[in-house]
Amino acid sequence: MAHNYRTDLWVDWCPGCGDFGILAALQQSMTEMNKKPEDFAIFSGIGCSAKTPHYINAPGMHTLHGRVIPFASGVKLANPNLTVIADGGDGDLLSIGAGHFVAAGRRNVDMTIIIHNNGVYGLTKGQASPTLARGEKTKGLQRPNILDSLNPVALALTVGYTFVARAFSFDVKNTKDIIMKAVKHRGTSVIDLLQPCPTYNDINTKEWYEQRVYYLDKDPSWDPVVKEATSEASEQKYLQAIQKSLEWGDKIPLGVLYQNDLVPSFGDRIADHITNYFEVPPALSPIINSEGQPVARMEKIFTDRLIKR
Amino acid sequence: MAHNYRTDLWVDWCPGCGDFGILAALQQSMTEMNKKPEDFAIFSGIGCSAKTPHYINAPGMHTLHGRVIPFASGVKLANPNLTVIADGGDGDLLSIGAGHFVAAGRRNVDMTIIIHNNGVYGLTKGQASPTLARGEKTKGLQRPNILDSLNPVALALTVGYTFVARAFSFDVKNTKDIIMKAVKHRGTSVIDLLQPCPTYNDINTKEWYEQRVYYLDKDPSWDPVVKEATSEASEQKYLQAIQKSLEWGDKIPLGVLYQNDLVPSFGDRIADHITNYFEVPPALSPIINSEGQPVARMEKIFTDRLIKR
Amino acid sequence: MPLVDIDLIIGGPQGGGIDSAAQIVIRAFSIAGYEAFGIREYYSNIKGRHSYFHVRVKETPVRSLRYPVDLLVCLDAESPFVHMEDVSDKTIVLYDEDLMNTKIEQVLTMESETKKHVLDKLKEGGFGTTIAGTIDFMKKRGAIPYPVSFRNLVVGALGPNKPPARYANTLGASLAMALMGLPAEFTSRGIESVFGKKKEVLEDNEKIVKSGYEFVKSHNNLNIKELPVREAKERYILTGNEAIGIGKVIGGLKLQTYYPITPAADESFFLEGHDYFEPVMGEDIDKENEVLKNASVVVVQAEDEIAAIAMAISGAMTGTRTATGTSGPGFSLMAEALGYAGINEVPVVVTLYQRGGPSTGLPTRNSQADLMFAINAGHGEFARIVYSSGDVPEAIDDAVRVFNYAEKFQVPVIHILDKNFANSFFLVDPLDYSKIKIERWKLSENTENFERFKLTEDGISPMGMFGKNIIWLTGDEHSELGHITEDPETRDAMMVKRMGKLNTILKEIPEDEQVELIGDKNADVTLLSWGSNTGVILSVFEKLRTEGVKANLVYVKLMNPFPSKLVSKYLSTAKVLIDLENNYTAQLATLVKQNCGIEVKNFILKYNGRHTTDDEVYEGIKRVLDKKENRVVMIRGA
Amino acid sequence: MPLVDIDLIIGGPQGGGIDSAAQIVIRAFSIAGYEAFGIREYYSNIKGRHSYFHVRVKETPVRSLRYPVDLLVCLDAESPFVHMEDVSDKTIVLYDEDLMNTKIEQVLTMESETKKHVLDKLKEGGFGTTIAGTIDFMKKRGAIPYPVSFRNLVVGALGPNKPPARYANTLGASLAMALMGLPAEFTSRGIESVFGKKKEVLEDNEKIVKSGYEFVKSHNNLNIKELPVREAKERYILTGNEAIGIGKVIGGLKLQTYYPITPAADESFFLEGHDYFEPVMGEDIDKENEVLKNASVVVVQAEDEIAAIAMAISGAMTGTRTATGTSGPGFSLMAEALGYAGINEVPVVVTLYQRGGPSTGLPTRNSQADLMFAINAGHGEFARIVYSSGDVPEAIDDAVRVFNYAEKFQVPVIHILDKNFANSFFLVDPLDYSKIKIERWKLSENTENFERFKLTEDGISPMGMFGKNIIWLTGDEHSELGHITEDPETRDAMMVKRMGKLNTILKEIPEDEQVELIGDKNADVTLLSWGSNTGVILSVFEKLRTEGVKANLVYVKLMNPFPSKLVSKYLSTAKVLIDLENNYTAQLATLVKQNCGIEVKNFILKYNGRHTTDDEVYEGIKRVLDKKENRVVMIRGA
Ligand SMILES: Cc1ncc(C[n+]2csc(CCOP(=O)(O)OP(=O)(O)O)c2C)c(N)n1
Ligand SMILES: Cc1ncc(C[n+]2csc(CCOP(=O)(O)OP(=O)(O)O)c2C)c(N)n1
Ligand code: SF4
Ligand code: SF4
Ligand SMILES: [Mg+2]
Ligand SMILES: [Mg+2]
Repeated sequence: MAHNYRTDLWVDWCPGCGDFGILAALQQSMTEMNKKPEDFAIFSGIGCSAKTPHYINAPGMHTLHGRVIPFASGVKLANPNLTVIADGGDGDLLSIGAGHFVAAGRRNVDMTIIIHNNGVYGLTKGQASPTLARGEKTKGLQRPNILDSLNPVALALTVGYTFVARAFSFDVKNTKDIIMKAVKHRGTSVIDLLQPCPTYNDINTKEWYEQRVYYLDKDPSWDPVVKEATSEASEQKYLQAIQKSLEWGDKIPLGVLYQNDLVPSFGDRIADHITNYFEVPPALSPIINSEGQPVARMEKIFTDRLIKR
Repeated sequence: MAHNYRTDLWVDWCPGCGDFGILAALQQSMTEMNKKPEDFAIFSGIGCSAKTPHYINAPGMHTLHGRVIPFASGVKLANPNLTVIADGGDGDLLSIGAGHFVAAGRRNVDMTIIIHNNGVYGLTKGQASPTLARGEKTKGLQRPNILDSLNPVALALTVGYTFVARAFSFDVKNTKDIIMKAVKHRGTSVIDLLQPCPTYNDINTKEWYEQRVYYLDKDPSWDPVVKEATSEASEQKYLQAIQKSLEWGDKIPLGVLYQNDLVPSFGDRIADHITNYFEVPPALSPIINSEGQPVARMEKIFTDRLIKR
Repeated sequence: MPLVDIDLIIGGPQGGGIDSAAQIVIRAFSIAGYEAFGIREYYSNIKGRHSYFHVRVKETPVRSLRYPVDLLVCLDAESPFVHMEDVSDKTIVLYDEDLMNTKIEQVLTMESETKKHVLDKLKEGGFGTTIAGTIDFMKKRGAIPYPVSFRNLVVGALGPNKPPARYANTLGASLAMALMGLPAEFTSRGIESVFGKKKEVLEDNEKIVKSGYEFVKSHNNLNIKELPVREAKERYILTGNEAIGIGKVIGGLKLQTYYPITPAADESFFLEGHDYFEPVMGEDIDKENEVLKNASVVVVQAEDEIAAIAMAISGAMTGTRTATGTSGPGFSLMAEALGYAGINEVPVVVTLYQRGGPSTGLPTRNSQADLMFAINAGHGEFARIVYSSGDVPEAIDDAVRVFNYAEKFQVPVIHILDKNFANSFFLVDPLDYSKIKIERWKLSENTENFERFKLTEDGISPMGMFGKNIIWLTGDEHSELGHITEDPETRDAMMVKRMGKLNTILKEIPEDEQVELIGDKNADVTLLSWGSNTGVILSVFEKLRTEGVKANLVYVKLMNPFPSKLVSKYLSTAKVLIDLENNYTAQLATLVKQNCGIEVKNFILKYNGRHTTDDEVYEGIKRVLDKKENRVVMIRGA
Repeated sequence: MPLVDIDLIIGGPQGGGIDSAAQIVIRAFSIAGYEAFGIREYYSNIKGRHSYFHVRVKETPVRSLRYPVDLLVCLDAESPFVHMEDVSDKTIVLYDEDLMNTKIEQVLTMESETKKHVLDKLKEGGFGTTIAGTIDFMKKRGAIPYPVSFRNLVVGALGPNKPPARYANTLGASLAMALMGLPAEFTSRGIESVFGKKKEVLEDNEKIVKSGYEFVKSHNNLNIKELPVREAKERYILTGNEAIGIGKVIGGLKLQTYYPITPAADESFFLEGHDYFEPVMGEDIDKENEVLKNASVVVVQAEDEIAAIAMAISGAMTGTRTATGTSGPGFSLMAEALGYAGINEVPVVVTLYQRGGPSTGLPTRNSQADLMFAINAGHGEFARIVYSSGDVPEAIDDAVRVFNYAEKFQVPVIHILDKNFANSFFLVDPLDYSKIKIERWKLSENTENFERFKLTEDGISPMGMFGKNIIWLTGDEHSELGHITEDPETRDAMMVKRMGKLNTILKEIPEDEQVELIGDKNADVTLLSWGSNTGVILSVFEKLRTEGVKANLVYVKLMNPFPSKLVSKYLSTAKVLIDLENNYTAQLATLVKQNCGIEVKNFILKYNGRHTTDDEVYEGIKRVLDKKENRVVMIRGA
């Protein structure tokens, strides 16, 4: 039987939590990817969503609040052979971690970021997260939210993510498909994953979303993929996606909003200079010879610091 | 004679630095605003640009790298009567401080942010800043920049800034005018201030910009101002501005790209709940009575914690 | 011996209303004229994992807890397993008989490590691995099982349409109170005090109370005596979080910034719920400006802790009393800005609630392991005050004090607290305002070239403010005006000025605000401690005294600058000196050694994250005194 | 007495090529067979403010500097003012005669505080307040003015079309070298060694050298003797930054992350310039995989320091040797992640270059004030190593060692250095690789349920890696598998496991890698110190010995866990014990008191940000010994 990527821990999310669907979709996609568990590295920040790696039977790193992106990037940089997926809460990625979220767009490390978008800070008991609209008063709040909401899709597009999609956690099958596409993309892919939090967010509920979501690819004319490595081509798709990202009301689009496979990933950029970066990545470079001595030699590397007689 | 807002310190920027123009424009705008020096609070982060407050004869705070926005916000929150201007480097605001830059869009505190956009980290000797395009190799770099550039205008628009403009530091007069408009705007205004760094950025030089910049308001049909408090109205102007923000090549637009005066500032939002916030802001609230005792009284405030007999 | 001294634990699933149950108990007893104290223990989880409330009720003031408990109320299947060692002779164990046959494997919420430990103990004693087995286990220890069908009782009271689980907490509380002998009337009033006067809620709960009391009456094989009703006073029920919030407001807080984190954020949430109020002012101010009556506290949720402290720091430079509150991870992020406040001599208060570390650690559990970090946080050297509080009544005063210190000495103050304190429930009397003083900086003339950093004898310069003076601040070394300078002589002078304030602080803060020597001057054993353990230690002292052992406590509040002379004086006469803290490395003892050169040789430590109790402190002291153990690790608590 | 022992200062505007001038001097002397050492001092500014290089040349190894200097080369108008006290009898003061009448007020680059101090001194002595006045001031101290018209010389050499300012540095260096008596040939070779063989540059500079030497020849009123040429070896000229970079690469660094900050970032820039190389490997590996020859170092500029350390930590969990480098402000931001590395037992190296604090402080100046912070950074308690290096040859070895420690003990290591070290230029011999060992974790089988945090006797678990094992990491307290647990017994066991490693570390690291006792066993005076002051102290010891005073140095390298026993042993026999550090609070002495219970009573401290020199250390020791002063503050340096 295929590896089902489940651990035997009790999943301690509230009944009805949207995170269950994300977990299932992730596990299914990993199974379908047909890799060894050791080929994966699953990351998370801190929050309800951040417990995800513990529930997945593959190498996992539950990191610090807001820091999931740099932690995930570090492993990928050191070992580009691994398939890296980073799960973050919306507070985690878009509030305390927003700086890294922005920086990731500039790097385009080949990995997938999943935003568990529930509109609240789950694990600290329901404060507004950056995706909650101003004026809304969810259960945990003393009064209506005073901050404007961020549009994660528009933000991701604007800071340079090369693959931007949206999914809905209660549609496990389609979510799984979107995850597979995102992981396949070479570069940083991000999924705005709508994840109802029945405990604290009584506005953006499962039902609320179910009445609104639709899949973009139902419309055959929808084409989010950049076909040419020109700024015109990417800008046109960017503007199309930005426009789509504003659709948030009676209708909420799901699916791939933007995809540009023509931007070199960070690894590719490193390999431009360090040409064998992929063959001998940092994690696989020998540093010690058979005598226990270092393999690197000052005389070969730092010649410009030598004062010749 | 009007206050000229100059201190008697030697301005220690390199000859030809674009920061001189920004300083002059700031000083002139402050003079024209006709306020008392004490009505201002000028902030900066860390970098070459961050020395600005010391050169302005008005209350100033040279803060920490990346943190100019929260420091500036804190003073405005405590004393909304002050006119707050925050100067930051592009590294400061868009790399280490990008998280705060994003958050500021959600708050809309009534203040003005000036991005000293020079494409480099000046004070640490010329590394690429987030606005330098990928593939470009400025003087200070060992090899071409490996990171994609951020578009500060598009970013500001996308995270909710209610006033977004661009100016060019060598055009002091127009820059001054734009600063005045930005300061007048009630809410967070941001100016992407193109600031050549002759020492480290030999690509985006004064001459390079001079050949490209033009003012949007030369075209009488250009109208960046949102007229109605509807999402359609603001979205239309947002999309227009985003599209304009992509113009970066032979032509670089200057002036106001987006302005929405209809979004309540953070202070206004606080005053929705604390109705006399502007009349008795934190800094002006009495906390002590004539006997040296506190004025706040537990029995009046925390009644819900009282167990009645 | 007091007539009444009851310890009880109410355990149930997180999100199952354990909190309210405990509040009902405490409020009901308060209304009946008793004293009570409680602590909440819970997982870092929103729903489902085991949480419990440990409460003690006495006629005399109480601020500690003990094991074994007198009453164990099990509202879920996990409670009997994890608390089975918390009972002994005569402990009444109230549990749901419908769950009797639940096997330990079926208790999904339980962590596998805990399961293993419980299983080992059950098997070792030859007990079954179901709840029935745990009941046997407890019976063997002398406990008295008290089975109830929660379902039957709720259905009996409210009919079949109300979900029994929702009423488990009030039912549990009612049964508990009935078993303790509190007249039903007080239980009802306790419930009303907690839930307010919403009609439907009250009616339902009234029925629950009734059915609980009736059940106990009809199953009274325990010979329960009704407790006497005592004279009651108006009391506030406050947690540590709330006490700090109240103290801050009274002390003049006007801007609180925070980023959510357990266990600090409850203070800010509490403030958000009480941010708009009418202060009482001297007549003259009242007349002068009517509008001032409505001054309020602005509470801001920032994007992260760095922003929170940055806002608080700059806000303070407008002359506003500002503060931020956080716990370990957030405090770690504040290290850089703290140094900025230090070099700029900014009067800002950082309230630091310690929780189990390192890193995310045990986010909802207790610890006192951030002391050395608080004192040393931030690169470079600058003056700061680190001040500790241990219980609620003290904390209200201290929250005012730390603002006074911050402003008088113009230094950042870290008010260091811990999770046990934050999540303790205390009953406190109304305040005596005549004892509370607000002290601020000396005001100064606004001169042409205002020297915010004027070099003065005591290191304290005129306070300059945004909106009032032309001042400059910079994180760089600076001149008296506040401009950057790298001039070596100025640098040296500024270092001396800033660091010299540490002496000024030690000189000016009254001794009894620095360290307290509590108990017999001429003691057989001296405890050295800080923070939330005081109550427990003093409670144990009472017991020791009955045994003829005289004890005293050197209770340190000012942690930095360290009151070396005073502490040395107090410690120098100690016969047997024991350091008691909730950490691994005995950080206060480290400070004592570092500052006083006195080496503490005996330690009673606890770092499993659970609250310290009388029994283990007593046992610890005995092991040091009698068995000459020098490092006792306390391990109680589920 | 050595024949040659020359101290010189070359001062000029930042951006004016002071660096190259100093490099020319050092390289030229090295080629001529001499030893040299230098330190760079500069403002936090890009262009215009005063910077200078202090260099010493000897025949024997040199690693310290002294005042007064023998030669002061003033390339700008500020130099004569700020260095006028750095001279004495026979100091040659080379300056631009065209600036003679420049008034101090006209020197815009000078900070007003410094101006004031200089003015006071000039006026006090009755001197004019122009450069001419400073020359008089220096003459009074016995200095020999050596006026030159830079403009005339450059124009004379290169014609009127080349900007004189651009050649001030090579001209200054040439004149200096001529005045020191170094044959012109070596100056030329020094210039070639610095600027490379670009034809135009070489030709111009050759003319400059010539005109410099000719000028000195024609103005030789100083009776200059030509220095003998000595036998030269191949040497590397390395700064501290570079030595660390080289040590890391040799030690197997494969991923370095950083965010730019002075004075740390020069290391990363250096690595970026040397990131692609061919290692030399054992024959077998060579054959196995030809491509491995081109292994390289990936250097990543992160968006901030938090990202930098996060990447380094996670990267280390792939089995890669990773490191990040930073200074105070960046290190403050890393406090939280450090705790994460601690609880997850991650072998990551953080290179911490101390600079003047607190806060932004003196960003380009020296300090040793982050020691207590490095040891205590991060909330909660966890095992870490803090290791110090003081000079370049040592640093290369130590950079390898710290990786070994990190991996063997699975702890984060903070390699603590300072700005003086970072910006010193040393001449070092080629390495002896047979003395360099790389030690890693014990490899372990990949089992089904891989217990990354297995409880073991010595606290060290099998190292699990991404890409190889199924492991989990979390900042929460965790089970042996790495899953979150709040089980109290597991918590206690994990605390013991992690903290217990501190003992393992003290046991396994060889004593001489922990602390060195240098000098006479039976000394009259014992110095306690660390970091970049070693060279100065040992140099002063030579002088003291000539005076019959025997001294020794307890040089501490392992700062955490603190080698208490060893240090106690070394200190216990001290007759007069003096702590010497570059901070205000004597942090190493604090550590000694805290850990050894030994109170140091005498201090020689410096915190003005400038490098420590022989003369002031000598004077400090004398003041302690002879005048019984117990706190001497060193204040030298412009
Ligand atoms: C530095 C830091 N600050 C604050 C916290 C407290 N904290 C834990 S979870 C959380 C918010 C979680 O919200 P989100 O990221 O949206 O995740 P969710 O729980 O909604 O999945 C916070 C603020 C922390 N662990 N670390
Ligand atoms: C936390 C922290 N990290 C790094 C630095 C070092 N630093 C000083 S200035 C600077 C960059 C400045 O670049 P930018 O913000 O673009 O300003 P500019 O100098 O170009 O005006 C950095 C990284 C610092 N001071 N603090
Ligand atoms: S609080 Fe919300 S996000 Fe967290 S587990 Fe419960 S339902 Fe899910
Ligand atoms: S380095 Fe660049 S930004 Fe900085 S002062 Fe010089 S020219 Fe201006
Ligand atoms: Mg969330
Ligand atoms: Mg810049």
